[in-house]
Amino acid sequence: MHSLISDTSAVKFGRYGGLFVPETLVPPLAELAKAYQRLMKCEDFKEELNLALKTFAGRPTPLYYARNLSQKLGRKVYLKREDLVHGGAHKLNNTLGQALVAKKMGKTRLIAETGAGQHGVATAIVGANLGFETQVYMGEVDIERQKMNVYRMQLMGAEVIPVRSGSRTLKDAINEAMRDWASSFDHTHYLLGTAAGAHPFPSMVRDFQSVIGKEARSQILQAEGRLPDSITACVGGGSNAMGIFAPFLEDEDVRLLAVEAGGRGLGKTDRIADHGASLGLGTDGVLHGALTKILQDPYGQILESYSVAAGLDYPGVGPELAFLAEKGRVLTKIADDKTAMRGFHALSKLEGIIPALESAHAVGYALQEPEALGDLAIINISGRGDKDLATVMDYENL
Amino acid sequence: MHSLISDTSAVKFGRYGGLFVPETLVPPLAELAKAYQRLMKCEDFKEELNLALKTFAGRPTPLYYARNLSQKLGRKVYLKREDLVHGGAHKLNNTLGQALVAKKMGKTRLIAETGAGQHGVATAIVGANLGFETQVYMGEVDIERQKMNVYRMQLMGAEVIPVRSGSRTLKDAINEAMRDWASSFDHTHYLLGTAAGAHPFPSMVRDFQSVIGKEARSQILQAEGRLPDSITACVGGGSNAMGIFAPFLEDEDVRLLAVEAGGRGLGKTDRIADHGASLGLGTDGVLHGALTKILQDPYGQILESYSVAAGLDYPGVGPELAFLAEKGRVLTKIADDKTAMRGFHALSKLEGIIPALESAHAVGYALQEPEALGDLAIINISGRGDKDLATVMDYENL
Amino acid sequence: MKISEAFIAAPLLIVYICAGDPTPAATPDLVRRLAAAGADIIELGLPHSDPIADGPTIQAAAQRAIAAGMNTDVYFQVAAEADVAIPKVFMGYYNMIYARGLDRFAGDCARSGITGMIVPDLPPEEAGPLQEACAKFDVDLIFLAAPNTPAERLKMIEKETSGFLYLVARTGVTGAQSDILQSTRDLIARVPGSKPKAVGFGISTPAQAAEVIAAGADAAIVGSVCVDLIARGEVERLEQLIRDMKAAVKAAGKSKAPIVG
Amino acid sequence: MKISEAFIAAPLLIVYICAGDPTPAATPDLVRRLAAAGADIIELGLPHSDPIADGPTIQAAAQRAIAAGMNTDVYFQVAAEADVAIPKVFMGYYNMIYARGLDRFAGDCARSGITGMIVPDLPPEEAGPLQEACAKFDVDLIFLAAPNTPAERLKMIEKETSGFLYLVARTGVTGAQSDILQSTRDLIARVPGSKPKAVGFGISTPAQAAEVIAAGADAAIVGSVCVDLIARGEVERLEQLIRDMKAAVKAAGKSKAPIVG
Ligand SMILES: Cc1ncc(COP(=O)(O)O)c(C=O)c1O
Ligand SMILES: Cc1ncc(COP(=O)(O)O)c(C=O)c1O
Repeated sequence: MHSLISDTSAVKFGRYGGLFVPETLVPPLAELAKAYQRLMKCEDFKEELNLALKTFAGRPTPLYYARNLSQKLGRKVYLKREDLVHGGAHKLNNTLGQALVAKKMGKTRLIAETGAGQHGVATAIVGANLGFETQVYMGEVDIERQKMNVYRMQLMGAEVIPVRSGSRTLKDAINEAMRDWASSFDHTHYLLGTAAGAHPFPSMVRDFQSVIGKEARSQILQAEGRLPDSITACVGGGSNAMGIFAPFLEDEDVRLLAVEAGGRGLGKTDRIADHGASLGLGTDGVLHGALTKILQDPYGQILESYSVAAGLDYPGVGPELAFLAEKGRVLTKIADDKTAMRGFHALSKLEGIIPALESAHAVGYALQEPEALGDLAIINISGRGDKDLATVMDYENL
Repeated sequence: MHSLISDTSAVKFGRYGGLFVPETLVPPLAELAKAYQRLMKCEDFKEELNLALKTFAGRPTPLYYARNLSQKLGRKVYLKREDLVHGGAHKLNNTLGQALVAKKMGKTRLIAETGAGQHGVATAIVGANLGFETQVYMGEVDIERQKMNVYRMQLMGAEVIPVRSGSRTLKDAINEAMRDWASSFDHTHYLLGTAAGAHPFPSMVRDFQSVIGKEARSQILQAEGRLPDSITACVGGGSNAMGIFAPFLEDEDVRLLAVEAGGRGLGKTDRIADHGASLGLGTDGVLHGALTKILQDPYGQILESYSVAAGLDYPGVGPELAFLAEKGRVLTKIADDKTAMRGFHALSKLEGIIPALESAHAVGYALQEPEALGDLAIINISGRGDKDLATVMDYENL
Repeated sequence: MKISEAFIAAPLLIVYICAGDPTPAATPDLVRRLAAAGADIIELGLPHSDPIADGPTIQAAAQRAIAAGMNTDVYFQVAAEADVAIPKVFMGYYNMIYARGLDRFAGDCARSGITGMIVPDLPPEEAGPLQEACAKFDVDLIFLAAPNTPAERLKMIEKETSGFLYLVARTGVTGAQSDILQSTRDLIARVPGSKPKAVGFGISTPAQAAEVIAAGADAAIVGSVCVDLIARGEVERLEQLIRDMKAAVKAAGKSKAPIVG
Repeated sequence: MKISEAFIAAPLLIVYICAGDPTPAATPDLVRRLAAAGADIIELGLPHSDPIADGPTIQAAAQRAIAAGMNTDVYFQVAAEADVAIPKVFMGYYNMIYARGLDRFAGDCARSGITGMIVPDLPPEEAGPLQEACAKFDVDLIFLAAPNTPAERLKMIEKETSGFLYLVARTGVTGAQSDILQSTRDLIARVPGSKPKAVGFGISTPAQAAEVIAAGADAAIVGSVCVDLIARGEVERLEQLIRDMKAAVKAAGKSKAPIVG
């Protein structure tokens, strides 16, 4: 079969991944994959990206020895400080990389989906910085609950387009962005925000995010002279987790803990799951272009997910994580809303670091099952919590 | 005359500075000055501070070549990215330094004043991280307009104490903190947030903040092979300005531009100035322990100041800046609310960096008088604008 | 009826509706009325929660149908009940098929009289397993090609498709549009091989249908406009539209030699 | 009257009020009534916007006075009008003096019958210029010492002060408190030299006044409680309090030899 995708081995992770998209999207995805593979071998491109990561995004981010948290957990805990990245989360690592690729491909417009607004903000940042026209699809419901992030995007010149279809949240924003791209690809890059979706997104996003893990690896070696016993990261679509896990995949002794959103409980109704734990509780299916673990009803209709952390509120997950979880290389864990809140407060009080509610899931899990971390642990603090203050206030007034 | 202050040369900058405080505060200030001078010579202390600056605060911050802004201004402009420091502003450089000093002095409690809440947040951060009991004085009026920062402090375990005296803003919060310290000094450190106040605060805060200028100096030399023609910084009390200026003071060819808040105009009524330009429009007087430039009525009553940027809304300024401005080494400039708003929007749209409204004054000035910058300029972006979104929305709905 | 049999009478008019919209009970009768009005093939859409290839009209129909109780079990009941003499073709997203199991799904198609499947999010690269399942039950798996499909790939798709080749009239999603683009004509002209070519996405008037036939297509596919008229309860106007389009297609076909599929 | 003359009759009662509270017009008469009730020295506070050494009671008085029109010009008029036979002492913050000019301020003091100045935010280190100005107009510049003032420094302050030495009864700000601390007694005992010692900050009852005198002080200073009574309009109760305190001071003084300043 003649396919546009040359490096077909990279398309799948075991049975997961792939390219389940309308025909119209196959050529742009193939073009993207090719450009990306070419550029990643190009020294000039890598240098340009590294300069931007360093002087614009603020990399490397520190690996911080959390003295008080360590004491509380009875083991050494380091925090990878993605909360210090420009924009407030790891998201910029990926948007910078993709936007530079898009620039080299001659695209003049960026589109993106966003839920909580973090990826939208990170896209608006690179859009402004690199001179793209930028439009961000965002569910009407999310626009209502994330006004400040909407305003941030607008301040940076991005247009936020309300999505009124489906559940009017992240999943539908992705649908809408894919629909846009199906007719705009010749001048537009679709800047997907997580390590999910059709090839080459899962590989590309993982690669751009793996700067997290590369830094963490050399930082922990420098600080401790050895690799950690465990790395804990929260999982929405999987970009911060894959970013920090990837450079440790071969190190079989490093336990990789992927913490998903347990939401308000593990139940579900006809249309809505009470959580976002697609890796742990989902089943095989196709969503947004990839075969992966998803939350669905017995007929294959996608369920709405739920989490107090908007960034974990997604009924799918990246295919590589699905593969690694099935292989047992990545261990799937769940932290519910309450556990996340505990993590949120604990890190704020103990260390003076207010984590994003997403990252707070990783911290909450660590507080709940410290033994799982081993003696020397890294927790990925994927973002800062400023965006979540109103949410936490609301949650606690309930 | 036998004085507790041994190094009296450091107490004054020309005729400015000094120690105009109640007798009760003289011994604790002297103790602080001594401890500080001793510690700054101690390698262990410096190492501990540097480690915290690196792994906790996220230093060094980048010096970023702002391509689009440069193009717009017709000259090379670099931005010093203090917006990337943990907490969102340069304030942490100082609070980390002082809190470590306090720790070594055996203090167990921190008190601080705050206006917009940035210094309060930076104090709460170090309070949590280093295990202090922390109380932050904040004017009732400011508490009302900065709810999110109040909540951030509380999340990190600090108590925010409403100040109901005077104008119920920053100036009164400082008064209240000084009153507290007058009876609590034996276990409490007063963590002043800017390079103002009585000796040793102006020198100590400058020294802790001068990491900004030291980094910027070696960064610009590395990037451009020469020193800049100018450095522009906003001035509230003067800590970010002194921090970036100090390492360049001997470099006579580097123009140092101090941008103050022009507020809604340069007028004043009986009790209230319409601006915060104490350096440019103030007169000699004593406020909060130092002789400096202040805004006052003919009898010496302190005026309330005004700026859309809460961090510049202060009727005094650090004594060293008063001295340097009088000597002509620092040039005093004014950007009003509108100019700051222009700077705020321009940097957001051009570079994808939303600056603090304080920093936006420096940017706005640069847009207004680009020739003053020379061919190669550094602008200090003292903080990020997330805290200001509601303010800007309000301002623009007027 | 097998699709190939229908194409003996090409040019054809293919009509899409969303099963279950407005209610599952209404669908069989609708199918019969459309067949009676002149539809040569019926595409029966299985509604999905996340129809990424569809525009607002069909998305809305899917939401209504799901709310009205449509699911895969009901779909096959309804399809079976819609006993018409023309081919019935399944149209729907891969996850619905995957969730039921490929063999079971293809078997259910065959049992309910469906002789072809269109899966808009399943390019040939990913279609191997479903091709096998379809082969077992003698169901055609119809692939899509688009204006931006390059030549080599177009050849591959034409080779892989069975029943007919679905030419997407434009990049983007389903939905009515005002004119037939040059790129559509180019696409029709570019297709190698001899399989029947049906053009869809954006055809909503008799003139447009005639235009694609005149340009060399063997069938015109009409969808969103039908869904729209059903949503407004204007079934009689829909029947009239189908009659008009059928006439236009036939007239346009007079100028060409018929193709035997 | 010079302060030193008053101290011939030590132990003394020194009474603080805030000039202009409740109104500037009321102040001269208040001063007279306090003198009549037994005050040996009047401290007349000049209200400041930012009184960092003062607690809530005196802060509030200052705000009321400023709102009522008190300023430095009015202050000296009022002070001059308050023609009493006891010493009047200025109390206020350095910036108010600095703004007027040191010489002019000291001259205005002298002209309005003020013979001493207490400037709570002016330690001896910063006081050189004002000492010079005061010397020109024969006005005493009174320094403060506190419980946390170390021995060497206490010696220096005692040497620098003129008129008397103001001993701050406790660390912290002005305001009534419930008992006289051991540290106050220690401070009184620690002071070297022979200048009169007056204890202030927190004295509000006759018993407390007597206590500091018994502990060796030459004067007790009462402030916040007076301000408080004035704020409540209870001037007669204030007069009674002054009478009672004066009696307590005198009684406590019987047990000691008088000090000649
Ligand atoms: C701070 C933060 N962490 C984590 C996530 C989850 O995404 P991912 O799993 O791709 O890292 C998000 C998504 O918005 C986020 O904002
Ligand atoms: C971001 C930022 N910049 C500047 C200032 C002004 O203070 P300074 O003049 O001490 O730098 C503040 C004060 O809160 C601030 O938050």
